[in-house]
Amino acid sequence: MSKTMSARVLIQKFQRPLILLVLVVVLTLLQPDAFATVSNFKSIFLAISIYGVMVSGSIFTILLGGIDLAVGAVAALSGACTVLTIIAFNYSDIGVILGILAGLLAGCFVGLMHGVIISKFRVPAFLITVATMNIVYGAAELLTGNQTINIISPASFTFVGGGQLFGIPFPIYIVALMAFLSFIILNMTVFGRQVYATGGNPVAASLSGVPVFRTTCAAYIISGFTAAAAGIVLASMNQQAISKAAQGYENDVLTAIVVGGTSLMGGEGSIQGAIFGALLVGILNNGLRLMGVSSIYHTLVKGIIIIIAVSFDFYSRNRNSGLLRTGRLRLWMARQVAILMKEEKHQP
Amino acid sequence: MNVDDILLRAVDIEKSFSGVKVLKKVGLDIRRGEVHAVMGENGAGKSTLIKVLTGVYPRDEGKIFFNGASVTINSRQDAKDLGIAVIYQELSLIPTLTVAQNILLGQEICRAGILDNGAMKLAIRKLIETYGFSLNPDAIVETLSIAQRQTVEILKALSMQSSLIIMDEPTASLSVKESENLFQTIGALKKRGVSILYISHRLEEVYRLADRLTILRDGERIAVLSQGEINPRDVIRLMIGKELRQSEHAGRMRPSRPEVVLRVRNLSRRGVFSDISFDLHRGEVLGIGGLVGSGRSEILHCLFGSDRPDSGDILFEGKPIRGTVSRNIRSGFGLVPEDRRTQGFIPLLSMKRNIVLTNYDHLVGRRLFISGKSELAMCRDAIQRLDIRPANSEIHAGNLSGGNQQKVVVGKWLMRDLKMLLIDEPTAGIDVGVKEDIYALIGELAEKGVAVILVSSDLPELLRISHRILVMRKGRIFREFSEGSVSQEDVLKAASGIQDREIESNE
Amino acid sequence: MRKSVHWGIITVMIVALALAAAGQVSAQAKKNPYKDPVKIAYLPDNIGDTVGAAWGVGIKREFAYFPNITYQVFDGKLSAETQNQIMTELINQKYDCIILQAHDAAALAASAREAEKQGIPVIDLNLDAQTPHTCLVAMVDYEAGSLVAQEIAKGVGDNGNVVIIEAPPGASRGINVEAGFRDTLKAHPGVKILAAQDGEWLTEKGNTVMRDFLTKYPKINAVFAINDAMAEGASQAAAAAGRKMIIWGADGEKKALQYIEQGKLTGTIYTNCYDEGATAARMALYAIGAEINGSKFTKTPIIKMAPIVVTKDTVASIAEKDRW
Amino acid sequence: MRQETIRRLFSLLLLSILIVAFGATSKLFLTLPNIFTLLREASVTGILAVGVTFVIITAGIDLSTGAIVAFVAMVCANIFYYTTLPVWVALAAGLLIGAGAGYLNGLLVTRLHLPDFIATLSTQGIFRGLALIIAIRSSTGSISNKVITNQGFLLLGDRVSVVYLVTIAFFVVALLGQGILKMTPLGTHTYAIGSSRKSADLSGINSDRVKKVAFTISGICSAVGALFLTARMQTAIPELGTGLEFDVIAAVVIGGCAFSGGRGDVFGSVVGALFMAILTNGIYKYNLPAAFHIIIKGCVIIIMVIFDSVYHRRMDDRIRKAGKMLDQAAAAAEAAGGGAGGIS
Repeated sequence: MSKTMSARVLIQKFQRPLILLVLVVVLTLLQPDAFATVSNFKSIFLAISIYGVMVSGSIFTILLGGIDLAVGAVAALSGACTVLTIIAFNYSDIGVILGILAGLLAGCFVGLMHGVIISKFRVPAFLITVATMNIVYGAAELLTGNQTINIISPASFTFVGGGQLFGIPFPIYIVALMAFLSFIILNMTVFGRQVYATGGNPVAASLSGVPVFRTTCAAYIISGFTAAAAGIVLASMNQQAISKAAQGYENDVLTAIVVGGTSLMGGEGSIQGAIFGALLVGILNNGLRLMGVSSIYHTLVKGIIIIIAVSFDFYSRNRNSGLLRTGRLRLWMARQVAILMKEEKHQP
Repeated sequence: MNVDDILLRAVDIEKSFSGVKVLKKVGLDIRRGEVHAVMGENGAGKSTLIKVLTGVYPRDEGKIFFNGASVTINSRQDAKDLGIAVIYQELSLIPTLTVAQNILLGQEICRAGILDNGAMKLAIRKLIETYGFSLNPDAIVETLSIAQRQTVEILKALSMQSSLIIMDEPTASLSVKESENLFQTIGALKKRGVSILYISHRLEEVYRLADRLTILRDGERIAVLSQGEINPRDVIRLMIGKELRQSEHAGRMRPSRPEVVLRVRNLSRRGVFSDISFDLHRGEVLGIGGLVGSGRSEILHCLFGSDRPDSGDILFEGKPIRGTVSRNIRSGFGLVPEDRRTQGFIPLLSMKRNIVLTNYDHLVGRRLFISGKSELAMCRDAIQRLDIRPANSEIHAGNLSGGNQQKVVVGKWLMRDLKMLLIDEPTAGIDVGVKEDIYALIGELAEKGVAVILVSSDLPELLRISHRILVMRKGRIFREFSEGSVSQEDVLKAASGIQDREIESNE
Repeated sequence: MRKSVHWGIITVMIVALALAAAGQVSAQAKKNPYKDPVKIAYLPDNIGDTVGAAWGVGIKREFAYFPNITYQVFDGKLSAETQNQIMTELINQKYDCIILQAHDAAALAASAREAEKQGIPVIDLNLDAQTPHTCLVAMVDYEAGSLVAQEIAKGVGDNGNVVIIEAPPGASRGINVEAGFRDTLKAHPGVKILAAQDGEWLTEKGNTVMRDFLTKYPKINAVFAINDAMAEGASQAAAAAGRKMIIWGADGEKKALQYIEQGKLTGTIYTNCYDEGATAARMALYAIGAEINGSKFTKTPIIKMAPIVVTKDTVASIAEKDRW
Repeated sequence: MRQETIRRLFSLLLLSILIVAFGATSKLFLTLPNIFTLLREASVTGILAVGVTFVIITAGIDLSTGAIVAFVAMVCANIFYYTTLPVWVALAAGLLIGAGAGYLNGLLVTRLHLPDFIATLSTQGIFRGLALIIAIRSSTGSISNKVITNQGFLLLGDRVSVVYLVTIAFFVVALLGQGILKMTPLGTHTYAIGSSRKSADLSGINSDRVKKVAFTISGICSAVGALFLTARMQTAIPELGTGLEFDVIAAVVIGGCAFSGGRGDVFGSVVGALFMAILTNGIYKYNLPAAFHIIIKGCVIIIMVIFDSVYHRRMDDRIRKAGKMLDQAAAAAEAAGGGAGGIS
């Protein structure tokens, strides 16, 4: 029995890669020449890189049971800050460094504001971040004067979003780095543990000595930071700063995170899942384009495939976690009871 | 009472889950108008039996007769239609609705699809008056005390013309006084011919209330005792199959070591408690008794730093503390809060992460990363020391049984260098075996020099493990018992405001 | 009972406000736009858009000569509903003229008609509202597509594969430009359109779409992106893949011109957006002064901005001050 | 007074402050036409908010409302463009499709056990995709939106003397919604499953059914909103209502519904929708750069939300304290009167 259980556990554990694999196989069969190529995968990763970077930070706020809808706005603001600073420093390399710092700082500042307001006044994060989204976009508009600011040089800046290293576009390194850092922080540091704990039960966490205020602030700052990083990559990739850049990216970010199995109630989810979500959407978009499906069908097909993938994912994961209430719950309870009884029998 | 007047008879009920038999030919007879208790350790099959009777689980074998007729109960609705109501341990009320809405939930009175508020109000008034409860039908449930909510539950059952009410651990979160009210209600129900199936871990309640008692062990019916035969010692023996050392009826207060760990002076928090002063010594278990709402738990929260007092001083080892929770934890405080599920642990996290949560300062120190190995080692240590079952460190804390959840909550404090443990209702809703474990643990800690403050509504428990008892009333320390023998009656009297001798808190 | 109290309160509030406000309606007087105080609003589809911003600059420059003009910019937020709301607002505020870039021709028709009926001239930019109104100042769209088609056909020698990076489905200008392109290519049967996908007007999406085209089709001779931003993205993608091809955009924004100078883009259809904005502004002043009533028109007068086909050879002819 | 009542009055007070502030600083704000314009702007969001209120009270979320608006609008446009069917057919078809779309959301949530967020996010894509697919096309196959000329239908966008029909519809829908919520068993059940799903199940409530009904109501409200919006714009475009769902949710949340469910009501959402409309409308009255429109809007929302939260926390505290004291007093009185019977 334990052997079959572990096999099932194994399948469960690799549920999401399995879904991706199925999708990849299907698309490979449909597009044998185009889909399963190295360059295509580079394209897919590049396509998800901007919101992939955002996802790496945004997931902290979702795990806390909050939400950050201002990521797109922060990206626009930080892009503008960076580009304007570089121009102010006459396109010098020092300007690039200072510009990037300025952009990141702007993102962190917005994040700090979010964290302080949300945890000090215990107000719904949804409303606050929608409001700051307005404010930050407004700030970006003021900063750019609503003009498109082009920045074709210096090369050190355009490399960030447009360059290649060892044949791989640079943004892919950035998204990989961010996701990796996020993974490390979430899984291997005390702060990561505290994020999960606070999201799972803020009262219990605070009574266990978790500094809830600090954790919340840090999570929103991280979200602001990655949004700013994404904004800088975007500005560099497009070689311009626009006041309305990254509009609607918050939707992509949320979709990726939620499709990746992270609960909006907080406390449950993982960065691997979120990257899975981003990849799922990325591969779908790519596949639809490769098959030449007209763009008017994209949203429809994507909607349907997300329903299928997620319900499959939820179904097989929740089979054993009691989230399904009907017949499956009884099965699950039966199994739990059996395990409990066995454990007790084994006691001396 | 007519012996043949059987309301519900279950014969040879069998139930197995994936091949494991949980109920083995269990029988149960409930007479009309009797209080029938069912006892058994966790896993003995009590809840499964109830779930079979109420249609949550289908039974594999056996028959159920209700009012003499053979019935099939395949869904909760079937049970409801027969007049079987269940009052669950975790109350099944809707917190944001009013008392009236809750009572009539699912059976609203309508006229042409529109709620007939007048008729509903009338019905509820009548119901409340019939049983003599004091409840405002328009009150929102979340503003009520737990005892009042339970009353609402009972009313809900009665509104459905139930002839059998199943009560699962009804007194788990009630104070003594509130339990007393409940018992009176039960008495009233009994007089009106309603049968009650009563499940509890508290022996003295069963001893007092039950007309008959069925004891289950390992899915089998071990014995059915009638009132005269119920005797705590026998019951425990039958339940666990071995003799258990009986706690003394009265507690003997013990002198404590001279070394003062915690000095509390004139601590006040507006509207909650005022002018609290006491000393706590090394290795002492200080019990705090009193009614729920008398400010006991709030004192613990102020000491722990999660609430702020309005005035007063707290000196820990001679130095004033006014710190945050995390600072207090670092200086050796621990808190086992009253409400496990909402304050004690994080249901979605694994047992391991729950246990380690408070101890990262020890585990990680100045390093950047957590070592998974040391986490696991700590968790294994806790599992072993506390005998947590199942011994699987990855299981979600929310999926453990109540007793084991409590062990996890206590366990996370044991893993560190504890100097003071604040423990609030440690054994609410926990079965006898785990209770004993927790008592032993508290004793062990005190032995080692940890100062313990214990808040409890369970008088025998309070008397048994406390070295000294403070009784709170209306937010003040009403009495202190620091020497000699103290009986439950003494504490109860103090909690109710009756005093034969006023004792100032010493100094 | 309490519920009715709440509803009562709100009703009373509304009625009170209504009464307080009654009788404040005043009649409109004739105005000299060059002397009297006039209020003119500019309502682009999206305030952050490069083209819209350039028009804004053109309009502002023009109005800067007249201190009597109050010039106010509103943001359509890429939404026809928002534009309609703001149009109602502008009509209520009795603006003297509205310069509008309609999100959708049909969706803004009702609002434009209403404004004209109230005597407020509506000058449309680029996209006509489907109702007769004072004036439309537009870049060429169908013709632009047509011009690009001819250039591409010439560039590939009437024989080759083309891909299109489209505007979002439903966007009128995108549809018109693409229609012009496709229609003209029909005369060049050797040039095959391989695929068309939505690039959402954005550089980064243009890049993504182009990468997928490059993956799918080993032989692409030319790319047509409906705007310059997407063309720039396509150029980046082609460069990253190390493939050479003809890439055309449309609009002629500053960066596209730089790209053409650097050889990253083949060409674009340049329109002087500063000039277009200024033209609209002048038309606005004219309409106010002449008391033109567009609601009486049966057809909207159209001013088309002259398209300039820009390639590496001709790009120098666009003066720095005209680059937007 | 009950706490809820106080809260209600408080939010009306905040609304009044906003009105007074705008009215005092702008001559244009408190004019009759502007007030009715303002109500008109609040109406479509408000109608949608009534439906979403139901969903949010069940602890759900509906992100598909904007897309349902587009789909329903597009269906009506198709009917008017391709057929000469009477107006009521188009209206009925629109409402039916709205209801069906909502029901589909409900099915996905209850049958496939998808979280509301994902289910409605996916259907958002599906409905918007359908709107795109059925969009009216020119002979070359490209989308070309047509102006609707059916005068009967366009009446919906018109007004009776000064009051816009959509405003009347808004108040009717709101009254109906509030009625369903407060005066029918369904309303009580909606609160029940949102507040505590498990308890509701234990009370024999078919939560799946309630959930489906809530989504269906939301779908119908979206359809009603779509009809009025289409009549006002006199056309349907496939991108109609993009992002509308966020405005609607914001209105509902500002109105006092909690995402955790079981709280709030339609009245609050009406106030929320009015608040948002007044804010947007009021800011337009000042000759500020467009950037300040959104900056001020954001700031006012933040201030209002913080103010609301701080105030209510204080109120809650006071009420809890008062309640606790009462409890104690009662317990003490009982104990003193009844004497202390020992347990054993």
